[in-house]
Amino acid sequence: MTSQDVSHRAKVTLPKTAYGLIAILVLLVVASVTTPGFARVDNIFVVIRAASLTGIVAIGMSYITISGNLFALSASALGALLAVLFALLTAALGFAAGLFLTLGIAVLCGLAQSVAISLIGNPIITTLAFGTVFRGLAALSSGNSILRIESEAALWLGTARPLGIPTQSWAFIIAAILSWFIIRHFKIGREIVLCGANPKAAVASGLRVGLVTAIACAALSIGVAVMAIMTVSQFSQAKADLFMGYDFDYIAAVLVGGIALRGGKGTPLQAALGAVLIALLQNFMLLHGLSAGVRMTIVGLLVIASISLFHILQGRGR
Amino acid sequence: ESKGTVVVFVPSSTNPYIGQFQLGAKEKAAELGYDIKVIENNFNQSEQDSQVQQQLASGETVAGYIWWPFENAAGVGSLRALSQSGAPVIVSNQYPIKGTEAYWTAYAGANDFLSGKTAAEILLDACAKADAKCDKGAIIRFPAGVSAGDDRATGFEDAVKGKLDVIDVVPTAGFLEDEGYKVAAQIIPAHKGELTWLYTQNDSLAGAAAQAARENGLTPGKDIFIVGGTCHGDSKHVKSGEIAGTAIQSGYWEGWMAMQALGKFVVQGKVVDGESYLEGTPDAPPSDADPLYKYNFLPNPAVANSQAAYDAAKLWGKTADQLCNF
Amino acid sequence: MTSETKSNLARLGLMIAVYLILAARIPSYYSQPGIAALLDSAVLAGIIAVGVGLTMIAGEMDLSVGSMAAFAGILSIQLFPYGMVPALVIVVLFCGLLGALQGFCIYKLNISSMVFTIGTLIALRGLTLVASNEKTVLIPFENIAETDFLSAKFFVFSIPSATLLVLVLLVDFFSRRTLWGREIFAIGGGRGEARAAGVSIRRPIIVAFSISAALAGLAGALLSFRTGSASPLGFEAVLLEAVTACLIGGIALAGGRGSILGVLIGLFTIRFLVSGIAALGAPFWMQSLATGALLIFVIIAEAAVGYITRRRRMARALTTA
Amino acid sequence: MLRMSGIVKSYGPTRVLEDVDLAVEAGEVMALMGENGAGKSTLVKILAGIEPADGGTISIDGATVSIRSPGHAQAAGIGYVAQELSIVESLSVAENVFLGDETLGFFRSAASLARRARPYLERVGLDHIDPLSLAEEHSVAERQLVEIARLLSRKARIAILDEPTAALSETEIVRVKAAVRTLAAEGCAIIYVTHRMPEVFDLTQKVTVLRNGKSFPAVETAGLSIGDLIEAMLGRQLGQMFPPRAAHAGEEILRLDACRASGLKAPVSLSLRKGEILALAGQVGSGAGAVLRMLAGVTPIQSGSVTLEGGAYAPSGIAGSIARKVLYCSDDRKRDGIFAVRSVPENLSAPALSAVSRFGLLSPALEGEHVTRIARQFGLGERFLGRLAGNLSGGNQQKVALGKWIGLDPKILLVEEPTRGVDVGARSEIYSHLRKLADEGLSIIFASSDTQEVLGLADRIASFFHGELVRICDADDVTAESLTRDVTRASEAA
Ligand SMILES: Nc1ncnc2c1ncn2[C@@H]1O[C@H](COP(=O)(O)OP(=O)(O)OP(=O)(O)O)[C@@H](O)[C@H]1O
Ligand SMILES: Nc1ncnc2c1ncn2[C@@H]1O[C@H](COP(=O)(O)OP(=O)(O)OP(=O)(O)O)[C@@H](O)[C@H]1O
Ligand SMILES: [Mg+2]
Ligand SMILES: [Mg+2]
Repeated sequence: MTSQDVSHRAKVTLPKTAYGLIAILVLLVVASVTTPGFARVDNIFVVIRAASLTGIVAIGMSYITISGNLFALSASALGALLAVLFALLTAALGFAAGLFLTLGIAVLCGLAQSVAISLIGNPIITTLAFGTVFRGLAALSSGNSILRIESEAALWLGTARPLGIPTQSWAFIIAAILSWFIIRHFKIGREIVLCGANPKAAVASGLRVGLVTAIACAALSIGVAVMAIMTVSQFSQAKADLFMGYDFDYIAAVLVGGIALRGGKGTPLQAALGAVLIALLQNFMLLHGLSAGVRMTIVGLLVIASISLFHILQGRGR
Repeated sequence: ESKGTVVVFVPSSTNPYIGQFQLGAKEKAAELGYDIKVIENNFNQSEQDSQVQQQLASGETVAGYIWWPFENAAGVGSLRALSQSGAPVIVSNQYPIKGTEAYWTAYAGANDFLSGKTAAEILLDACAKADAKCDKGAIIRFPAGVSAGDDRATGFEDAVKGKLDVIDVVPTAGFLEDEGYKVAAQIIPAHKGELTWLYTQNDSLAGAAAQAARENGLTPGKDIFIVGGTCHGDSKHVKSGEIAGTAIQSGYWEGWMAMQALGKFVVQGKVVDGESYLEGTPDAPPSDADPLYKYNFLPNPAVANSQAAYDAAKLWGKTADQLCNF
Repeated sequence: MTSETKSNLARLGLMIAVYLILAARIPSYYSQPGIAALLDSAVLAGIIAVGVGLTMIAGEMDLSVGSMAAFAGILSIQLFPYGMVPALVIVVLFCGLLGALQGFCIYKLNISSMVFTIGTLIALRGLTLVASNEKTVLIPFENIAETDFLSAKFFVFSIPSATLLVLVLLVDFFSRRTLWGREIFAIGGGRGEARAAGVSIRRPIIVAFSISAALAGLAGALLSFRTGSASPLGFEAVLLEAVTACLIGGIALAGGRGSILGVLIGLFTIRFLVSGIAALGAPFWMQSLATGALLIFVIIAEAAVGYITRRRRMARALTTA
Repeated sequence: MLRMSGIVKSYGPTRVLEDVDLAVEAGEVMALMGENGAGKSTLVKILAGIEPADGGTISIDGATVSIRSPGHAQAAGIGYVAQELSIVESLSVAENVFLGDETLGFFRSAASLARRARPYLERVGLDHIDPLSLAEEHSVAERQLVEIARLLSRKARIAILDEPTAALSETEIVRVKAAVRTLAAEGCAIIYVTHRMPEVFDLTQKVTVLRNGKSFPAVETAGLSIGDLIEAMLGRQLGQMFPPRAAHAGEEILRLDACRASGLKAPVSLSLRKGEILALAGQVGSGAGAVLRMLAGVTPIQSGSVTLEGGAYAPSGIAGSIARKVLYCSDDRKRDGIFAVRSVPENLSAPALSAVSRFGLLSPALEGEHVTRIARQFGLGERFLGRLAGNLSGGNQQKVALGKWIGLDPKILLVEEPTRGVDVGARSEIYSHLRKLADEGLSIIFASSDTQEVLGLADRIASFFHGELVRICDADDVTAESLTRDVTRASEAA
């Protein structure tokens, strides 16, 4: 599916995360000079909060990408299903049970997809099909009504601000650091990277490719579950049409973060940075009162520009 | 004995409001003795257009159509095709576009201009009651390109002209809490000390905005007045007074009255020109014997923002709780 | 019989089975106007699927078609005062040009088109919103009758559905019997191999993307004229339907394999299914579940058949070795 | 006729070609030789328009031409057979013959292409093939011959063949040679890249040697000896290519009793002792590789039994064989031997992740130790450790592909084509490393179609033909002739 020739030219040595940071810095400077109220510390927290939930899913998505499985198109639908199930389970069994069962179901959904991906060999088609099924199941199990929960613990999870920082941002920061650490320092992380770099060589080296796909799918599912649970908790309710049309947001974050779609390269931190970068730009445009159309155009151009830039910097153009 | 089939075109029951609409239409149809068939398109106008084609091609004789276009203006072509079949067409939910009067029998449903106006009244009322000075504020809108959002904004702006200062009209990404929160959480801190009110077009967005306001140290109902104007889902923000108030916009009754309008037309055989705001009586639903007007509007009775007011609110024999929490 | 013919026959069988199962419960599936309506319902996704299918054969994928169609829709309605045919021609040419530009960037950057077109998908949608002033644009109602001829039926065909069928035949011929078409297959089947053999990479990529964009533009313009209006938010769901049609129709995601006629088969398979379930009055999630299940069924069947043929080939290689 | 002069080319900071000259006359076959990574393929790719040159001129018949794309090259009359297969599997054989040929007109039908392709297919001995069948239905060797047919169809004035025979067996090589001779006889100028010495002396009139990106003036083949040639390529004399054999071998470690697997037509029985190097000699498709794949758990053992150190051995999949310390290195390192986009250390520790981690966490200290040990054992210099594996030369890539297994303390190493596409210098290093490992007690089985390699490296030789084991002998009892006879029994029978 990729159009690159397999060529190995000299790489620019600066880590790609550095470009993300530089881009964020440049945008910050430009924005703070031109936008009153932008450079305030609390606005930075606002931006991180805005990036949090998308970012958490993007971090999960980066596992899929790095493991060589391109991307999944089922994240938003799975989010709706998990939100509905979390609400149902919490209403019936209480918050703790709801939380753990939802995470468990998320992992199961991830595993089911990974088995299908391993059998069929194509993550995009597989998740496309699973996405329609998940959305259907979400509608079915919600009975087309708004599901409300009443749980102090859930409300805390959704609205508390330990040390003045929203739980969502905490979750985002922890997820980013944790998943970076896993990819970098865990054995399974190395396996994910290697399987993405060359699945056939991974098999020949006795690496557990099936397990890697399963972990990657589970990581995405857990990210999606966190997003779903936090959203439901924040507003104490769930609906089957949650997160409609969000899939490209997650993928855009991964791409803006500069993770190569071919797999085997990049870290989840880049996806997190990508999400922050997009949120930063959105915030900047929102504060400038740009219309929705203009905002969307600019985000699209940002995606194009950043992927092109990463690409050219690596000397892969023609 | 069935009096025939009524075909209802709606976006998708994945949206609970539309689920309620279907329920209302179904119950009224059963009462009137019609069969009902609901065709859903999952928020996709071209799909709905081809469903209309398919339906017309089936050659089925139907008692009438209820038409809820996903994209109001984009659905005009299909509306016209339905009208050419000869069966009565009741348009619902999406206020018909000027110039299309020939394509439909009657409109029976909510009035988004009215909804905006009611919201404005609730807001002005709340400001007056609290003796607070409301001037600058913002409208947090439905996604760009959604006509209901345009209509509500127009209704609201007309009603507050000269009284409030609208500084910002910001489209969200959607209709739901999380999408509203994302916008409100960025707008409110950026305009801190400046915003005195927010109109969010529905209560889902309003609840999210109230949360964002609180997180920014503003007390909704004191430092900032927030109104959504259509009760929807979570009533806790209304009952607690965080939202300045709400109005009952019932999907159930909208579907019900669309079906009633069709029944009226079949029985009465005529449409009276002009508009009719159906009376928002607490107990009895409007009679089937009332005349059918070209425009029949669902009442939007306002509900004050207290537990007591909420518990007392009723429309046509159903409580606010039944109508808003689905 | 080649394996490709066999697989196309199997797909045809699947399509007929879906048709018959639903026809048993929906009388209009047998009637002339019913079939005409089914054909009509396939126009949008069909025209777009032909273009997307071509990019998939080239080993790429144009994700921007939905936004492109919406953009074309707005543009064509805005150009309506100049006459429908000129508007259509201008829009299709303009979209084709945009597509060629997109193809050129993808070639020049040597970048994955799925990455690149996610960017253009977002940017074009934004541009569409800007161009439409974030409002649905309409043909004046006094002129709406001028577009009636697009809905008129000749036997079971309308002008749009006839256009779809003609386009399928044309593009199928183009892809099978011309140098440029074969180049698209070649670079999809093996990019590096084709290049080493002297096949230009630039031309087929630009051709595939400009056809895909031009067809998306055509679909958007035709449909908008037929309904007399265009919404800046329209055509969002068409990409998934088009890609699903291609996949069910046997176009390999890896590129190089499949046929445009197969796309037509895949397209009608889902149209029969989705229209049928909607016509039965079932809620939306049933359509969703059924489409997902069909897609999973087809890909699993494909994987199984692929496995068996590989085994056979290996066995044959052993006996002839 | 063709003259390339002062050709310069860099990939990023690495200079691959500096000031290279090359000239070929019509009707002449010119061998282009050099170690792996000398820049041969890069040079011919520039000529074929695949890669742009950074400097230098190319002239044909005295006129300077500019070649910026494969299309330009074709227009200039240059035909090219790439080192890697350039056959599109999903297209028909006929289309592959005419792939990239724009002279046939805009409209084309499958039938007419097939008709036109047939004569060319016949010339390379593929008359039994249906031109309408898909390329993927044919063997690698047949596909390689289709490429030669393409070259013939181009009516090229200058033909480039980059290691065309690397994947072919003797009979097919004969056909390629015949085709090359015909082309030359027709007045075509031919550049022939190869690592196979016999072909050079058999086929070519001149040899141009590349070393470290620099070219040496062409010399007449007739006046050359193998020793001279090797010296020119390496810039030094190659002392002893093969290390001395083992003095003695230990007890039996592995035994196959009447084993069958996919790729084998008759049951195979053989045994292996500790510290022994066993060669499975055979041409492509002989079944030599099939035995290795069976032992590696890639293909299941269909019947018979395998005994490893006295216990039963029936690996289920590759992980099963790795668990028993029976390790397999395939013949296609790009495909499944290395992780091209990851660094050399990451490649070397890939199969040993468990050994270099504690409680699921990678230990940098353990990993570093592991990597340096292998690098030392396999002669991989410090400077390679910072690089991506894909940026190494073929020989070093092969060292990485082989070396990554050493860290696992293997009992048996299975190597398929240990030095395919590896230059003489690296080759001799790899041989001595393998021998050293064997002397330390490792048992090695390798499959190879290179007679010299089999004779030089192995203690014992099992020859294979058409999926059957022909015989097993001590290496001392085998000569080049007897081995060639064993592995090509068909030509005798026919
Ligand atoms: N696309 C590329 N990017 C970076 N370096 C490259 C690329 N292609 C080749 N190289 C490097 O250029 C050098 C010359 O490679 P080339 O393929 O020309 O060698 P060769 O003489 O053909 O070797 P072999 O005998 O293995 O085919 C090698 O060091 C190789 O690693
Ligand atoms: N990975 C594999 N799994 C199953 N069968 C295979 C595999 N690779 C090759 N085969 C089959 O085994 C047969 C012999 O394979 P191949 O042509 O590679 O010869 P070989 O035994 O490897 O000989 P050599 O490597 O010595 O040339 C072929 O018919 C092929 O279909
Ligand atoms: Mg080479
Ligand atoms: Mg082999």
